[in-house]
Amino acid sequence: MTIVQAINNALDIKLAEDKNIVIYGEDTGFEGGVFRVTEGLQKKYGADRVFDSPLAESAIVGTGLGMALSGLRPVVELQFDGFTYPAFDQIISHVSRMHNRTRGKYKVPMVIRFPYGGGINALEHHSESPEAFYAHIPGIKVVIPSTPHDAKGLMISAIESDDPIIFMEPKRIYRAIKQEVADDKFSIPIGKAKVLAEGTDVTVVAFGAMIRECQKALVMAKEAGISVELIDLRTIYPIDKETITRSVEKTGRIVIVAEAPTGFSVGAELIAIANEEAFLHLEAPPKRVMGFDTIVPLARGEHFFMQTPEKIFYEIERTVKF
Amino acid sequence: MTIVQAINNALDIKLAEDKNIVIYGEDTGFEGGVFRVTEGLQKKYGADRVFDSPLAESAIVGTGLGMALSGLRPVVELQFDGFTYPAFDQIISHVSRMHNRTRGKYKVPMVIRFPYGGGINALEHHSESPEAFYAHIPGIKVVIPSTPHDAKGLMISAIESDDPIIFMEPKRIYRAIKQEVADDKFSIPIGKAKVLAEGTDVTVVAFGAMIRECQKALVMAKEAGISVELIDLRTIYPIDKETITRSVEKTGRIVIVAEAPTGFSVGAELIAIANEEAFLHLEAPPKRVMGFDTIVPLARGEHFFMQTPEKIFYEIERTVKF
Amino acid sequence: MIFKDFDPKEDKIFRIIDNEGVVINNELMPDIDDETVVKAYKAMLYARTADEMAVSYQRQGRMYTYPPNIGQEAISVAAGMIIREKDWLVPAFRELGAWLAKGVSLKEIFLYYMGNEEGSNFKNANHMLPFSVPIGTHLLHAAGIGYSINYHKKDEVVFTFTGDGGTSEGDFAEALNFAAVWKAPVIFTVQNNQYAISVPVRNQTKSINLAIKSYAYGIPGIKADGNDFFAMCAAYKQAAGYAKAGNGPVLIEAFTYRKGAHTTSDDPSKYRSKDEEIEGEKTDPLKRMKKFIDNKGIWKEDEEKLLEEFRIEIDQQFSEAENFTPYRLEDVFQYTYVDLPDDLKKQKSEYEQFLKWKESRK
Amino acid sequence: MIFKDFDPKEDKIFRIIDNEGVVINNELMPDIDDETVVKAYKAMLYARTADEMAVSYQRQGRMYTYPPNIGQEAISVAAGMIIREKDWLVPAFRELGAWLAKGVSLKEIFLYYMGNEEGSNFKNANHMLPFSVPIGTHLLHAAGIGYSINYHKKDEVVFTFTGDGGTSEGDFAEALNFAAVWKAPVIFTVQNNQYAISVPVRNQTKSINLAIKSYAYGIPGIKADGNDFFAMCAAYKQAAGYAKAGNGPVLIEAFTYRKGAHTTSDDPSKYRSKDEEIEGEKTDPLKRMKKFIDNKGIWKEDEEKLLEEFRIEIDQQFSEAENFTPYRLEDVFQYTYVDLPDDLKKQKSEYEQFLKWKESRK
Ligand SMILES: Cc1ncc(C[n+]2csc(CCOP(=O)(O)OP(=O)(O)O)c2C)c(N)n1
Ligand SMILES: Cc1ncc(C[n+]2csc(CCOP(=O)(O)OP(=O)(O)O)c2C)c(N)n1
Ligand SMILES: [Mg+2]
Ligand SMILES: [Mg+2]
Repeated sequence: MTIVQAINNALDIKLAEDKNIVIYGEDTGFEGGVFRVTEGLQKKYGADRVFDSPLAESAIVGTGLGMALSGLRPVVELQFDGFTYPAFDQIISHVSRMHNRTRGKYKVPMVIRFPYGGGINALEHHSESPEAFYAHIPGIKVVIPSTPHDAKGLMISAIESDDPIIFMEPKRIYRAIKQEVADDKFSIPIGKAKVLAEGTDVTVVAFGAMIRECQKALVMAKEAGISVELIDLRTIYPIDKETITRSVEKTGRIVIVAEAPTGFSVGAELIAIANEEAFLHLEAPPKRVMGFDTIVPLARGEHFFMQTPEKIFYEIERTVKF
Repeated sequence: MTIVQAINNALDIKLAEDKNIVIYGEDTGFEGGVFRVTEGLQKKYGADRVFDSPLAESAIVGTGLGMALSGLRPVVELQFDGFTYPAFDQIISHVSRMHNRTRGKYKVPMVIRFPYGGGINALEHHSESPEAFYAHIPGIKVVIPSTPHDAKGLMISAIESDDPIIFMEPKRIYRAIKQEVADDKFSIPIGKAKVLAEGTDVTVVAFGAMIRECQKALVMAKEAGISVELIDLRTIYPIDKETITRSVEKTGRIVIVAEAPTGFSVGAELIAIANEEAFLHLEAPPKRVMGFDTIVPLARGEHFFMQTPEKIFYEIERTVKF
Repeated sequence: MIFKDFDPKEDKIFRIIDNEGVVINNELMPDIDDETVVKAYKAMLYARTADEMAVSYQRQGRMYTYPPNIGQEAISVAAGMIIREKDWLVPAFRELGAWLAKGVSLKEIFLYYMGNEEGSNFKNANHMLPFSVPIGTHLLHAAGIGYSINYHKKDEVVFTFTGDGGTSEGDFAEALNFAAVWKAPVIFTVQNNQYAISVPVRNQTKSINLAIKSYAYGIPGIKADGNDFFAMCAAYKQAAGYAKAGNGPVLIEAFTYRKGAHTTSDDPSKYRSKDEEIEGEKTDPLKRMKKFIDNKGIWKEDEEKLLEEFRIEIDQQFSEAENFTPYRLEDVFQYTYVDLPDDLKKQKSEYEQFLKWKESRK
Repeated sequence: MIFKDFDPKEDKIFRIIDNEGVVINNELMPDIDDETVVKAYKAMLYARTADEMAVSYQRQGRMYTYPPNIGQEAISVAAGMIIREKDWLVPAFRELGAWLAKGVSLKEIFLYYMGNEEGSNFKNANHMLPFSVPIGTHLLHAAGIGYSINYHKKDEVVFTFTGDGGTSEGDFAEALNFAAVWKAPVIFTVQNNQYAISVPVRNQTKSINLAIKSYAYGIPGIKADGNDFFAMCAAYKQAAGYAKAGNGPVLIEAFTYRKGAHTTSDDPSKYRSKDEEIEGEKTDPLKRMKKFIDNKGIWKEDEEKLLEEFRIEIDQQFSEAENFTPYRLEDVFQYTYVDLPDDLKKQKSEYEQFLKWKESRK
């Protein structure tokens, strides 16, 4: 399965299981979404469960919240990372707070899913990595898978969560990775990172499409005699401090790889965590291998902005040699 | 002057000087704003220059951008921190990008100002510190004064900037601090922090209303024999790495005090900077003295969430004793 | 249908009684028995008394900023008469009469305005959301709930409210549009009290009235006299019937006047004239209703005595709110998530350590 | 005024020529000389040719995703005839004819769709903003520019565009409202091509048409046949006159049909029928215009030859775009700020170090 198929499969399983799940968004119903993640689901479950909404992101999220408060479990789609911002107010002012505001009277079992990240030669606003914005909002959880297997397991958990989930899908690898994924229902816990490769010299933390780039960099590192521990964050918030701390205690070094601009980012948070939790173990300055603090360039300039295996290796090596 | 008066004075000076400056927002014109920051300006400069807008934040910012592209220099007011989010899309998708998108053909000389922060026993959405969201957006600058003097000088700079500025006003101390402020025009550069107190044991970085709390904590620290260097950040982005680095090199310790939730915050960025720029000088884990990663509690619970001199001192002491 | 007869395009206003309490539109007078009329009047009186006391509590520093409903009581009391237990109420923050009808206690309301989230738990109010502070945003929640109702084929209606200022927010437009497309059973009321804080409605929009905004969404709209309890009742009855029959949403502009300040932090004398306020006084919904009742002679009780009873009861509720369990540290954390992250548990225990340290220094 | 005669409430459509190019409304036929008519037809032909070639370049992998205008040419060519150098154009992304009229070169357009920001500098287009990708958002910029125009008492008008889908966004409502309140000289055109990607307009809104959304803002609205060049010209002429006279904004629904795919990434056969497409073909604006011209016999040139000239010229522009200076590292940084922070300078120089290292490894 690809990531697209794995998410489709997770949605399919949950739709079959729970009549209260509805799915909607722009082009999400009849056509199955511009990336075809929801393809076939309207036909299978009907247009009252899987449907197209009018073109308005604030409304997609805001009405989804209303549904979640009245017995449904909506899984709404926003078409691209750069078009999640009109819904920002609904997410921060209401989705994340209704449980707290009502002192637990209402829960918000809702998933907001969208493709994110660069590398597909897209137009402006189609290549953004807004995870830091969402991770800074108390009351929501932010999940990012990096493989078809994880995409399925995490999506099942996201739908079953009684807390609202932002589910960001690495569009660059939507179809790039094929993997055997179990047909049955299984879930992967939210809030737990995964150690993808054990190593002793340096900890590399990444997520989403950057995992694949890191894995390539690991090959280069191995050739250079560097032993890298690679951690897939899987959940941006709540961040798995334990796994990170354990690894940094072992390696003494941390390199964070992500697509977003560097400043005020998930990278900054990971450095803070490494300091707060494993200060005495740090042997070299933590390093953020992330985008410039510029606007994501259009396709022709994107290669400068994106993290490549070579660049990741370069920074790993510098960190280890420090 | 109070901060309210100082900003009013800065606006007054610039309105008199430059016919292309216009000011508007909800209740900003006739009434002079709910905090009276623009009081008297409509009377003095006319209702085409200082006016009330309909109630729509996306429109306030979006139309402001249109004005900035066509010869005006708008200074728009958003009524409260928690009501800036409907304008988030306009800020991140357009205000911050028009200069880049048109390869310099258009500039965006525009100020978006709003009161922020807690401690005034307000309703929900009236006590937030969203600086990390705005600082993570490439293409804008984020400024926060902590005194009447700074408010005036920074506002003058903000209005004169050809880059769009987010100007956050610490509402808790809007009228709490009175200061002699020069009547004439003067400006304070954006992007430069200010060392408010020199010290050798630990660097405390703060901004806005937290400066006053830190100053009180410094008195306690002095009594305890701790020498604190206090830095007022003044600008959140571009952050003054040099001043911070120089200080941390000297003290080996950094404590960051701010009102926002801890995770993925300006505090995280400052820790990252301390690591990236002064790693070998760090003698204790950097510490964030910031809000919980919870929704800001309503007035009755806010004292738990807010940073007090005592709490700041407590963390300073722990950091120094590490 | 009155929505047809009072086409917003002609800018007519739907009214049943005049300022003297005289029925001027007998034909459309809703069928309400005398007892119910008196009950409604009492509800309006109760709401006004509560508001006046709230303002005074606030002045005494015993409560924080409070937005009174004074002058607008007929609207939400009428809504409260029509709304059923199973119907949904998605409020803004100026519909006291409807909240009370739904089962919210004044104690809760006071507690909320004392700065405690417990005040928006609304223990005895079924199907009601908390107050919504960000203008217009909650209208989308109402539309979503409407979708749920249709989906589950339930016999429920959503009542939701915003102000005249709220019609300028994008979310207002999106909510009406989604509700219309979904044929969601939602009654949108715009309480046009002619001001958004200091900004008069003429600076808010150039549409001839606010009801006509319904045209943009292909739904019925009506401009009704919001200070006329009977007109509001009739409008709500028809709207609820229309929605229940599966026809979708309607928009009701309830034309009224905010007699008091925007909130206790506001001073309307800065932006409106005494003359205007005196003019506004004439349409006071309580006075009109009282005149109607007096004209009909259907109520013999001593109003002063009743008010005294109200005051005692309201004060009792206020006391209960004042004596509510103090806010605890765990109240900050407990409800941020259903499944609380370890991180937050740690932040809490670290804070407890700080409190211990603090205690130890005394 | 045609806006009065064609009240959107009656859902009439303003049309001058029928599908056979026959004038059916002589009275309202705008006064356009034959030469101009031919010029307009050529502009439409040019736009279509450019679109067809763009689609084919994209298929060859020489350009990225591209949104063609095919079927909608009459609208933006008509706008382009009325818009003056000093007027403002605030585009969405499907108004090729108007961009070209404003002075944008195909080279720039191609460059943009090759993924280079230099393509939206529009060196020779005065008073024009870049394409706006986030739907509806730019309408607010148009309203703000309208304010500037009034403020500076300039004789300028703003032309801005969105699609049928765009009318659902909150920013659409806010923009029309602000423009109306400010009496800003803005002509809002909704190109109703009946689809927002795969979503038909009937799922977008329940209003009887899109022009009627003007009611919500108290401004004139008209539904015009967007495939009728003459109707669009007449509508723009009146709208521009109205705006220039200080009356404020108008809303024009240009009813059309998106003959092609949404973009080159889209496959409309997934969501619409062949029959529908054949039906759509009948209203093709170029065919109608050509029939009009043929009926009148005002053009003798060889169309095939003209097309060949167009193709050569377009290909030339495409080549220029393809051979544009390669994207440099400094292009990423240079325009993020007017006053570039040191931090960004450092990020750039660190990247240069990386490039050196990379080079050294070869
Ligand atoms: C999104 C948002 N922006 C601004 C505010 C601040 N504010 C609170 S009430 C108000 C005016 C509301 O006016 P209206 O909708 O007419 O309701 P009314 O207060 O008159 O009942 C404003 C601007 C807010 N609460 N939410
Ligand atoms: C805010 C936003 N949401 C979603 C999209 C993705 N998107 C691009 S075009 C489009 C449909 C637009 O439809 P319409 O407004 O009718 O214009 P058309 O493409 O038909 O010209 C969508 C949903 C976007 N560009 N911006
Ligand atoms: Mg109002
Ligand atoms: Mg369309």
